[in-house]
Amino acid sequence: MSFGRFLAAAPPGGRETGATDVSKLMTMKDAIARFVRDGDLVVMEGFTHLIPFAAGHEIIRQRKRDLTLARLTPDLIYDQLIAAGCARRLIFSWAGNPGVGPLHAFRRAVEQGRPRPLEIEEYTHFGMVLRFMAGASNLPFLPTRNYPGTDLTRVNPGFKKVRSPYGDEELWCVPALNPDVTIVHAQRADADGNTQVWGLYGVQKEAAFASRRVIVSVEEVVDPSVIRSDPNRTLLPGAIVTAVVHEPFGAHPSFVQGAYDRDNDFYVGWDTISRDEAGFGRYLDEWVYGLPGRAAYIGKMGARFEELKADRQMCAPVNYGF
Amino acid sequence: MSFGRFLAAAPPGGRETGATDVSKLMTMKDAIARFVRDGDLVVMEGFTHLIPFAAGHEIIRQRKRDLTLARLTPDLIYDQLIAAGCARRLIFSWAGNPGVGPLHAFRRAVEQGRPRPLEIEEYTHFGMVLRFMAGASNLPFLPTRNYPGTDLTRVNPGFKKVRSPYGDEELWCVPALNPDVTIVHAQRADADGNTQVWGLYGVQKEAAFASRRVIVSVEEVVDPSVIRSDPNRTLLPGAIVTAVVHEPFGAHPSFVQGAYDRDNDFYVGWDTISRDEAGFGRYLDEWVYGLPGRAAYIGKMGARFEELKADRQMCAPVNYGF
Amino acid sequence: MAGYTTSELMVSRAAKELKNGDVVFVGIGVPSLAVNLAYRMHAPGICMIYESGAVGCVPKRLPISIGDPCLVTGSLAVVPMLDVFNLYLQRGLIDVGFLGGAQVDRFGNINSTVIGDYAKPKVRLPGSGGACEIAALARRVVITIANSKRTLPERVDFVTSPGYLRGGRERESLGLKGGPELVITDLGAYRFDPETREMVLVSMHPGVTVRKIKENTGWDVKVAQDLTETPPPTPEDIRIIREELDPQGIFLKSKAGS
Amino acid sequence: MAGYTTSELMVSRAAKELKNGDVVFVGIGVPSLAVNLAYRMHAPGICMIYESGAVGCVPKRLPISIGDPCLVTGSLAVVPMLDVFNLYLQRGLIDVGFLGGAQVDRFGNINSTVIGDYAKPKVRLPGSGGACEIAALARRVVITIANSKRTLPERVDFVTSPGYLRGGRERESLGLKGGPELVITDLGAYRFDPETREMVLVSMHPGVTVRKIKENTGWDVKVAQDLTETPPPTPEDIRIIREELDPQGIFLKSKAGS
Repeated sequence: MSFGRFLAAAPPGGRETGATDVSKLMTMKDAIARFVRDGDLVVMEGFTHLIPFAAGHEIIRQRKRDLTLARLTPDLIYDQLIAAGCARRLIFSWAGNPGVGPLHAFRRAVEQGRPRPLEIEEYTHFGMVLRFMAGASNLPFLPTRNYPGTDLTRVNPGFKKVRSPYGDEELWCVPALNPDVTIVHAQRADADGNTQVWGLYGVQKEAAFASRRVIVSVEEVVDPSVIRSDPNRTLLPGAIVTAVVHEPFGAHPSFVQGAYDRDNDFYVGWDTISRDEAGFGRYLDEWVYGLPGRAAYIGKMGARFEELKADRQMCAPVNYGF
Repeated sequence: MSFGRFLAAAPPGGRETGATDVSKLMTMKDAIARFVRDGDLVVMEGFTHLIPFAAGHEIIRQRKRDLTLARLTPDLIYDQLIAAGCARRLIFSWAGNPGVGPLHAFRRAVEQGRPRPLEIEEYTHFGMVLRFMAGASNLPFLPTRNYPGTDLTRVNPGFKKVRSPYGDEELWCVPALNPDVTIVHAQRADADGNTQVWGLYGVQKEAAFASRRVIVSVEEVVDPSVIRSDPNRTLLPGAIVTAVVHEPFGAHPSFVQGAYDRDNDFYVGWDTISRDEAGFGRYLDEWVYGLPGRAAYIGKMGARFEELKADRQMCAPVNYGF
Repeated sequence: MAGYTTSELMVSRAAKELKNGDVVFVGIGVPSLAVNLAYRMHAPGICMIYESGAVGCVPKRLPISIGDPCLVTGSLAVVPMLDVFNLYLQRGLIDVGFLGGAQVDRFGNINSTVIGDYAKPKVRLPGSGGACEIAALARRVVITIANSKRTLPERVDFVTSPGYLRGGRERESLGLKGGPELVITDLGAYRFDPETREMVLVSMHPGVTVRKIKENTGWDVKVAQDLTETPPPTPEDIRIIREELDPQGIFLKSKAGS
Repeated sequence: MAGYTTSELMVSRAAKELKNGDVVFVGIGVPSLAVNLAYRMHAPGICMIYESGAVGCVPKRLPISIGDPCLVTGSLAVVPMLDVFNLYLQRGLIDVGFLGGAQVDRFGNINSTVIGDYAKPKVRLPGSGGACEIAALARRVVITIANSKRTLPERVDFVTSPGYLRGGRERESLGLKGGPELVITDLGAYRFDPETREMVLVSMHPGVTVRKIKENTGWDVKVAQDLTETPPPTPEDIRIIREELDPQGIFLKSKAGS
């Protein structure tokens, strides 16, 4: 059940998966080494929830370069990638430390070109969602009633108008976005990448379907029978997933509904850490370059993870019988 | 939590709900009497699954007239409405008795104008889904890569072309469809109409959001705490629901995942019943006009419902704690 | 004759067209039996998708409609129809779509809308359903239909689902990829000439003659130089169809299904 | 001063703007506190929606971001962001959206993108997020911002989120409905003239003078004939804010939030 054969050859909506007879289950190190390439258009999605930080750290560790990073909210994950010099270009809609303040590395790159200049391509949340949806639907664009009067359409030539063939209305459109690779974190998947998510959905489904390659990291790798017990819960079919990484706590400092809470102290503390390049460098040395992977990161965090663990509040189960 | 106030005034995408201080919970008789009007554009959705037959029978019983009926697969439910003389126009994409053969009342109306002529407006499944989605998104149209070469675009002026502002491509478009009333059946809802569905989703969500009024009939009315225990399961928010009807077995002869199986003998038998107008008339007299409502229908079916009851196959529950 | 029915032969032939790993848009009847046969024989990695939204189905009984509850129970995913069409079909994820119809013509165009004029039809058929988009957007299309002058006319009365239109490069020129690859009838199997895009007879079922084919086709159909006999279903094919897939003989007795 | 802070006054004033039954697009900080205060006081039928996809939230703690897990647990629905924007916001289901920004101008346009030139900004701000679409597509918009010549210039450096643009009928002529209805600052509250669409001071907070307002506004702001004093928060308002909504004083101590 792999689309590798034909999709590898189909630009720009193409899609690649690993060889069909090899397991998709691999380490984060292998997944990033094999499926994220210098110069790629990379999307790491998750709106507040399920942000794939472990994958972001591995990209930094492997010193990937010249990436175009796309994401609604660059958040700390892209701030770190920008500070580490991985990014050449950023496609986004809201660049801040949510609930705390600005993203300092982002601002240094845009305002001062440090550590390297960062090209920006700016939409809005709705615009980014529609760009992913257009890409996922193999359409060149999607229209919206949004955008009359905003200066965003003046500074970004990506916005274009279309006249409705059903009357005189003109609508603004956004162009499809088809990433080379999309990385998402989820509660659980089976070894083939059939992936289930609950809580906030964000735009992970649309970004993944729009993408040539998809890496999924999960809190738990489960038997297919767990997935099959609740098929409406499946967000991504294994058919579009290239690699599956078992990475518990892979979303810290963001959260995973039902597993662990957001580490808000980390978000608040980040404002100080990231305020100057030296502080940023020390963080990366200690927590990214200085560690081999997520397991070591968890060990180093120590008891903190215990404090973040979620309470138990189970849903009412439903009957799928016939 | 009602959109009634402003939406009643907003054509063509407007929306009406009942008075905000009156319960939405009512009998099918009241819901159809109050919210389905002669001449309305009515949608009763549910793709094979969850077809709102109890509501269809009540519309026949109340002798609503001049309806425009829209639905991907008219199925037996619209065949009955057509035979009963309720319909003036049909918007659809596949008119057959699934797995059995043709819809005889539909064919009589189209081929011979009996019991009255039926105007038809014909799309495809994808086109109907996009029409509802455009309506639900308050857009005049949506584009697709479908339709080059088909004669459907030649006979239906509803299809129009748009040139992509991102390159030279021309794409076919379908126009938004905004029903006066959409009726769906579901496994469960709370008294405010927060409605949960599992199994096949069809296009109920898109049709309901596109609609001015929404009637939901359910197998079970539950406490809001059941809905709130699994918010990802909610297909429709109470905010867009006008009326909630408790109507167990309201989808027979179609099925409800986890509750009862499709009554295939009925579908097969229908081919004989509906083959001539006399047979059809006898069916309507005995099972629709001759009964006051669904409870009587269930009583008359007798042991048949026991045979159709679903086996138990519960999903693995998930944790929503934090 | 020979221990198998024509329907079983068609199912067996269609199953052979499926590769392991194919993502298949499944219909009811011959397609459903063919996909399930392939899944049990040579293609355990096949992924069944139904336009009703069920993905990765493992039906425990023969589905009696494309929205049968047995397609949901134990499937890998159930998705809204909007996703089926946008994210799977239009995105290019469907390898094989099965289609039938009332008429198929010389260039693989399919009619399931009307016999006669659209405004005043002699026979009103069910219409496209999802057929038009499957024909337009799946990578390969396999067609099953009866072999007669009525069902295989030179030109369909109405193009519901585009094949190669009037042949040659016309389909491509309109931006459509893929197209019909194989037509299986009760008499033989046909493929499409890579240049002219015309249907060509490539195999005849056991006992059928070219003359019988020509008498039952609406134009002077071309015959492949390497014309073969359609291989009959193996005993194992027949056993699986009769004992596992359709023990009640529902589809193999009837002609219905969609 | 008088037993309440300016932030508490702003929260209380914003809460009064909400009607029972309103469907409100909630942000973090003042908007979140205001909606939760209204919900506990006079509007138990209010429906909170967050752009993260949580609908009908009943947060058990003060949400620290618009995607806080406490918004999910026990909510009525959680939907994809595509649905939030298409089916709720663009469809016209959102009564009230709260917005802030770095600058708000005379006609209610909001800048949260850059100070200075876009290509060479003096200060790069976070950008629109969902603000542009809320400003364009919600029925009513309530703005909260500090009152200074820097934050209330005559014309914003960049229109991130459209208000009445250059006033008069310009917003309408572009097909946009709704628009900003109320601006709440640390000094007073403003509404928009129905003809010119210019911001007009309608109430001053206790102790504030017209002169202070004029000294801290970037243009010669008009004053309503029936100018009033903003009603201070009631003791019950203050109790709820301090004891129930923000017991740790997270937002009322800081200026952050989005």
